[in-house]
Amino acid sequence: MIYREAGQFKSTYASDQAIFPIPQDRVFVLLVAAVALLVPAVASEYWLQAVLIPVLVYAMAAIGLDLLTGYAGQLSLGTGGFMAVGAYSAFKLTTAFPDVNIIVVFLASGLVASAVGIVFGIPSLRIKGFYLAVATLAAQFFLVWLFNKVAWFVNYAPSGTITAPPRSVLGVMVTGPEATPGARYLVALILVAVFALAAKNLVRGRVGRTWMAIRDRDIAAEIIGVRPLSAKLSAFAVSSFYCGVAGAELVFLYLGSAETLAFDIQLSFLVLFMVIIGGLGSILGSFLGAAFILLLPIFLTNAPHAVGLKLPVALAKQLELMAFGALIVFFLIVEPHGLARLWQISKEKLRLWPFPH
Amino acid sequence: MIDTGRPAGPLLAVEKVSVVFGAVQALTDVNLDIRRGEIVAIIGPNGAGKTTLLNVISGFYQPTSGRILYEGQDRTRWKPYDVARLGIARTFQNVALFKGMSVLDNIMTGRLTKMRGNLLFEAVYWGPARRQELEHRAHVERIIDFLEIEAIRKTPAGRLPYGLQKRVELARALAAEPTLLLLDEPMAGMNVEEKEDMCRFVLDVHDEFGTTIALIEHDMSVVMDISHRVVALDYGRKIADGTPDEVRSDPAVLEAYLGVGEPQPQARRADMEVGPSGARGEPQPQAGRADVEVNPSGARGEPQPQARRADTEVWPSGARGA
Amino acid sequence: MGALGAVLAPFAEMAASPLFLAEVLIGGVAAGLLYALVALGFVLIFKASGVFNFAQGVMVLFAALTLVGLMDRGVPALLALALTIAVMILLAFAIERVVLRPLVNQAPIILFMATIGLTFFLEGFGEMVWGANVKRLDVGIPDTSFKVAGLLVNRLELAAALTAAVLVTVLAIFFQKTRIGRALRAVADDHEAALSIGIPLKTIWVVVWSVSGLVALAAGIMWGAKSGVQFSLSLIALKALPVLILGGFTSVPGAIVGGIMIGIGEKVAEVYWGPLVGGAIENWFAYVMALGFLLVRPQGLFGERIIERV
Amino acid sequence: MQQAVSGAAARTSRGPAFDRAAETFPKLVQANARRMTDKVAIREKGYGIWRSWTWRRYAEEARDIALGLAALGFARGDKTAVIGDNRPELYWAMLATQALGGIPVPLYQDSIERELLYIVDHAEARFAVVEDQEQVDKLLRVRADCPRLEHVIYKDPRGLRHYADTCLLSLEALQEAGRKFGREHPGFFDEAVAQGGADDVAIIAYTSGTTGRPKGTMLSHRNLIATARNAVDREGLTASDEVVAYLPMAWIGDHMFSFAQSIVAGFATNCPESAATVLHDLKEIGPTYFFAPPRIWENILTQVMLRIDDAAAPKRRMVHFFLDVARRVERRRLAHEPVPLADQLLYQVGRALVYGPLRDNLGMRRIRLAYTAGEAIGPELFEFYRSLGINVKQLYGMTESSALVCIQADGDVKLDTVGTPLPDVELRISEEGEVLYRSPGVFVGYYKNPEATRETVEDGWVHSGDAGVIDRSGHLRIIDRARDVGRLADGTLFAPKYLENKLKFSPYVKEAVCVGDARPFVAALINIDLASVGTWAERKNVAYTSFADLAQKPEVYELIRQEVERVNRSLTGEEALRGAQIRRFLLLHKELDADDQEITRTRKVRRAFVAEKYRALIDALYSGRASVKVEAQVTYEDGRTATVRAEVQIREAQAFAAGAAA
Repeated sequence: MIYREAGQFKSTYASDQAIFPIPQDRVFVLLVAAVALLVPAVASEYWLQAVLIPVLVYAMAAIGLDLLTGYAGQLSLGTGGFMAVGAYSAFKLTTAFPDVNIIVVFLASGLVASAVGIVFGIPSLRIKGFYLAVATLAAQFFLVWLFNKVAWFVNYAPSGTITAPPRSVLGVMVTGPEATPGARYLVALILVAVFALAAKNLVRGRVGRTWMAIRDRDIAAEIIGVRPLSAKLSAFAVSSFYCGVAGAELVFLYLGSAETLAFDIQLSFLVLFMVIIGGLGSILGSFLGAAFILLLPIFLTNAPHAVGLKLPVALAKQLELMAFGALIVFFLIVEPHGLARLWQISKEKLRLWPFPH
Repeated sequence: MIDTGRPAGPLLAVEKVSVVFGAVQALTDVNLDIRRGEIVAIIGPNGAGKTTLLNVISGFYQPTSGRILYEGQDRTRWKPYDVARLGIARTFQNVALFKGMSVLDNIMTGRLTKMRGNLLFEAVYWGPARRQELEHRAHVERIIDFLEIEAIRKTPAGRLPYGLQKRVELARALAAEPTLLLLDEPMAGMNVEEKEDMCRFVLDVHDEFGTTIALIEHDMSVVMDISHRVVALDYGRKIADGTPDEVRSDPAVLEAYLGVGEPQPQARRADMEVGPSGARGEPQPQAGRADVEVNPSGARGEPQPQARRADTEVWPSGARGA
Repeated sequence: MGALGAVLAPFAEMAASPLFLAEVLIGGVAAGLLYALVALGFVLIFKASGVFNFAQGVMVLFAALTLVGLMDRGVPALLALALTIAVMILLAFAIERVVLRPLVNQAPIILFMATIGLTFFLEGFGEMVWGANVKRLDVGIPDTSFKVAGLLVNRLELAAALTAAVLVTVLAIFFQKTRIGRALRAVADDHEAALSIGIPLKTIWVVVWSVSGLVALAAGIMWGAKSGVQFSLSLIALKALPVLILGGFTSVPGAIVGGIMIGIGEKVAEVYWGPLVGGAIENWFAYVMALGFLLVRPQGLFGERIIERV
Repeated sequence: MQQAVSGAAARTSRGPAFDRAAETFPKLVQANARRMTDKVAIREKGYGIWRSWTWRRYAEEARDIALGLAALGFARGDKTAVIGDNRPELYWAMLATQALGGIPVPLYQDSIERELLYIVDHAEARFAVVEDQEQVDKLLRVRADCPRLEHVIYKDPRGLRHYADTCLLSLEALQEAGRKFGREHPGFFDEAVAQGGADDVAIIAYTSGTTGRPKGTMLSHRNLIATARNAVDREGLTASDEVVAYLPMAWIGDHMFSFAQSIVAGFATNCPESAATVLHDLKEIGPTYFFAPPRIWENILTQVMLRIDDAAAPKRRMVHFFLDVARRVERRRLAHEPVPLADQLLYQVGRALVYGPLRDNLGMRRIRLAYTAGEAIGPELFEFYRSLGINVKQLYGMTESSALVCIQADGDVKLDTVGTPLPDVELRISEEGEVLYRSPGVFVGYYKNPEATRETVEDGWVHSGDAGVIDRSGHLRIIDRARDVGRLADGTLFAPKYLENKLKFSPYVKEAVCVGDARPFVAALINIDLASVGTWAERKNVAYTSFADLAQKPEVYELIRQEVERVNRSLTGEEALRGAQIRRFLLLHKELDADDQEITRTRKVRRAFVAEKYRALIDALYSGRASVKVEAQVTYEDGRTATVRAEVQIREAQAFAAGAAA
């Protein structure tokens, strides 16, 4: 309905293959970007800290998992482990080299996670599907156990926690207790925007097609010339990089400090939920999924208050858990292809309006 | 025939290849030369080992014994992805498109062996990575034009009707600019018009690119029309090899298809029409070869996949735009 | 040399004290049988419906909670057991109706996620109805040991092992001999073939989920008797997962043998090598063990050679 | 009623001064290449993207082709057959031929060999420039019977690699030879172009002809340029307009819009990627200038309605509501009546919700100017598009008049007229009621057929063969083909095409043939639309096996009966035609098909042929019988034929008295 596409013709392959080939979409994206940049000026500290920052951080992790599971078809339950690698690497690196820019530290932590991801991706050459999913649990449990057991990772802190030291970018404090939520938000925003773009570039190009080929028809892919080794391991590497950066961000930009419990299996499931609810194989879906999964509990917690219901804390907690589970099932039934599909359908509807298809 | 000025000798030589799956002898001492520039048809009843032969050639199965030479080089143990880089492309009996991708992306995937990877450049979509995307798109568009699938280039492959899927699969194989093209029943399940189109495309490919083609086909009229040479398999053995006319009248072939001189199992599909329809023989009610009867799916020699433990598909097959 | 020595030292230890080793092994087998029981629950459901039921663990917890809850409220043990069985069957019906049927023909990963959703729901529901605190489950068998031929054997573990063994046998017979059992096997290989037997898929699903519920109940009783009925029970599902890699998602014997192997391996590693790395390795050791095994034998325990078709 | 009317004298102020007597298309293109060097002249979608050629490139490409033809020995007066889909290269080939003083003869690309043979032979074409293997194959098969055909030049080499025939040459090779020839003969081309004069024949357009053999209409450069220029001036076309070339190149309309007017005004012509992608490409280009015969407008409307009917009920109702509003508003506008404020407001809402998006989806958002012609358009159909805000206008013309005679001026649009004469056009109605015209666009004559020329042109006045009237405001109104207009036995005026067009506005009616001349009442043979009736049947759970089966379902008869009665009811408001309502009808058991010569390739019903072929059915319609048995020869796609026997039902339809209109 909003779209006006008559007369939009492409005369180069570059414009035909653009991420947003329709001008209206480009305008929309620019508007969203502008709004996102202006948010810290208006949003309350609570919103930044409790909603926006985690959404951005988790979106980063979700993109990582989506590249692996949604695009390359390798189901992983080890996200929490890979995120832990990123977080602990960042902690070790920045405490060892305090002068190195924290952004560089984040990226380096991503690379460490990437290497670990390759190692734990090796079983994918032998096994597929749920077998692989279970195998990735090995990464989850082993890595968390490792960080828990080896005191070196926490610089022998007796509490066993890692704490984000104060670091600044361009003179603005972005981590540590003095960093404002606004500053942390902007760092997370820029990081996730840049990496979402990179992810989009990857999936629309050669490597993305390699991954999807393996996902859709691994045998045909191999006969076409896809090397399963490089296709799968590159997916694990790239995915783990994103998860690693997300893990570092989780501690440095969101939580401030964390122990291994923050990276347990629940985190893996949470991110997987985001990817599924958001829509497998969609970068946009990762954002939508992260927002949905994070906002749902907030909504459930506040819903009884909103209608004036006073519940005992324990009961509220249990009801929340039940509602969360039930809503997940409900959502999967209603739209198994996720929010991205809903978005896509609405967009198609708008483009084709008033035709239904 | 196309004279490529290459050394003499067959493009591909299959020498005494046997394939054994457990207790099943799928191929037995099969010899096959595929000469440069020819169109070879491989025929045979269901389960004769035709697809197994293609699978061996494309490196998907390893022969139990025997050798495979490509341009005179032994490549018996090569992996499929390395075979692809040699210039051998193929299509599949049951279309094996990437259903989650658009037609364009499917065909682009076919050009993987011609592309170079650099994750960093690809992530920023810049420099050589961007250039290569655009160049290969231009090439792919030529194939789209060649196979007349302009109208569906952005359609998700999974949403296409079967006949078009087969055409897209051919396009994907062509994208690799193969020297040798293997087609596994390219016309199966098509209506008359689609078959005619496909025949024309196969011949055009041969004419236009000088591609050597080996195809499995059941429709004898097609085989007679387009192939220079016909190879017949039965029970994993080669039973005939010659011009279409020679093979058509070969007694062993007639017997394999029609069971002439021997009771014919009904389970066996006599879907090859040989000569005038009167030559088809009377229906034979007696029970025939037991091994065919007990296996209703008709696949003899190639065992059905076992309940495969490592093959649990987990992701939706639907199209996912991003 | 020192590190290698440390790694090899436990072998000397084993040789030095065979009796202790035997005790460890028996403990391993006992734990392994319990793993096998949980793994069986997975296998049943996966075999019949292709669903990777992550809620198996929470079903163990839920079954045990229900039983204990009923007994705490003064319901006689046998009646409580019968009621719990009824609850588990009811649960199977509810799951089929509310979760599985609307999701039929969806991708396995979607069903998998739905069972995780189910996990959240049952956890909340169980705690809401029966409370969140640890409960003792008294099955009348003391958690004490006796000596047989110099070996220290725990009565409770022995009982659990026996029960598990009996259950496994019963299930094996159920699969081999009964019509529905055969249908279940058929459905795993080919849905249409199963339909031609004349048993509706719906019924098959209810049956397997009920049976899995009962298996979960058995596991819950034994585990609960040993360490109390509490939230952590739901985590034993995670312990059963490596068993599945080892034994296969669809193999009943695989689940049993795999379970025992994992049980023994884990116990031995924990006892002999655990102290070297600071302990608590049982969380991940089973996985690493299963993966290592796969590298040697890619087709798993009872898998046949995989021939893929194009 | 008036008997004669003339268009204004053409203004001559526009454009640079040319020597009108020496004006030819090649010279105009040279001028364009100088004046609008980098303005896009033509686009083609190929390999997934739109490629464009500026006027300079346009001129150069045509020049290379011309020089290549010259290298092959092209002589002044030689003819070039041009066959293929709308492709820039084929337009250039026409221009190139003209540049050398030759005459292009465009042919329908779907012509069968017999048709091709007749025209190529009759036109004495020495050269043929064709698109691809398909056309080459056809030409090679008829070549033995066309001794004059010497060279066949093809654009697309695909599949032709191994053709050994020496007459074959690729266009690329031709252009290469042309460039070489040009280097060797500098000045040759300019000289050849300079020799051309305005009165040289610019094209021989063969009319498909509803009767008899095709006739080759010779049009001079002056004919086409004068007509194009007059229309461009009056309609305000500029170089920034965009047109989509999708109708057959052999049809004079496409030649006028995509070639003549494009060159005269300088606007860009856009060639779709393939026949299958026309609608999609139309949307991408979003033309500002568009032409479609009623059939295509009708097909698009049918598609629109079917797609909207698939929408959920609330949306469907909403769309229909606003379409009704639009129709109401448009009717008032056409009648120059004030529109009530409420409707004006609703129309604005509808524009945002329905009309705008709909136009955009159809690729018609940017249309400033759209025409319909070829045959009369159903008033409902016409209203529909106009009500969406698309400036559709009717025009009248024919090959003999260089495509154009009358056009409805902007703001002066009526449902039932074809507008006022273009500048320099004189129009009058003969005693017999036939439309006659005289204009600078009037053709030179029929090629090698002076007799037919004499029959058609009298003192410069062309007999159009159409029956019409000129109304008080000077608009021409066409009633029917002059020879088809008849009277019922009781003397009531009967205009079959008028009725048929009303019937065909129904999405369920694909074709209709009405009979009634010298009969007691009007009867109709109706050809249902398989797609829409099929969809309707599926919705109603009516099972059917074939077209013939579907057509004979009682439910379908009932459906069509309502449509027939709708037409009857609408006739009650027309004083002259009220008496000619349809009393009996039947549904044909097979589709009217160009291969069976029942309709022309431009999809006009061959009335006489149909009347003869279905004589038994027509007799039955007047015999009072309730059904009639037929045998039909059916040709399958693979060429096999079979005889199908069917029993065709006949139904009555109710007629209405004056004032019964709903």
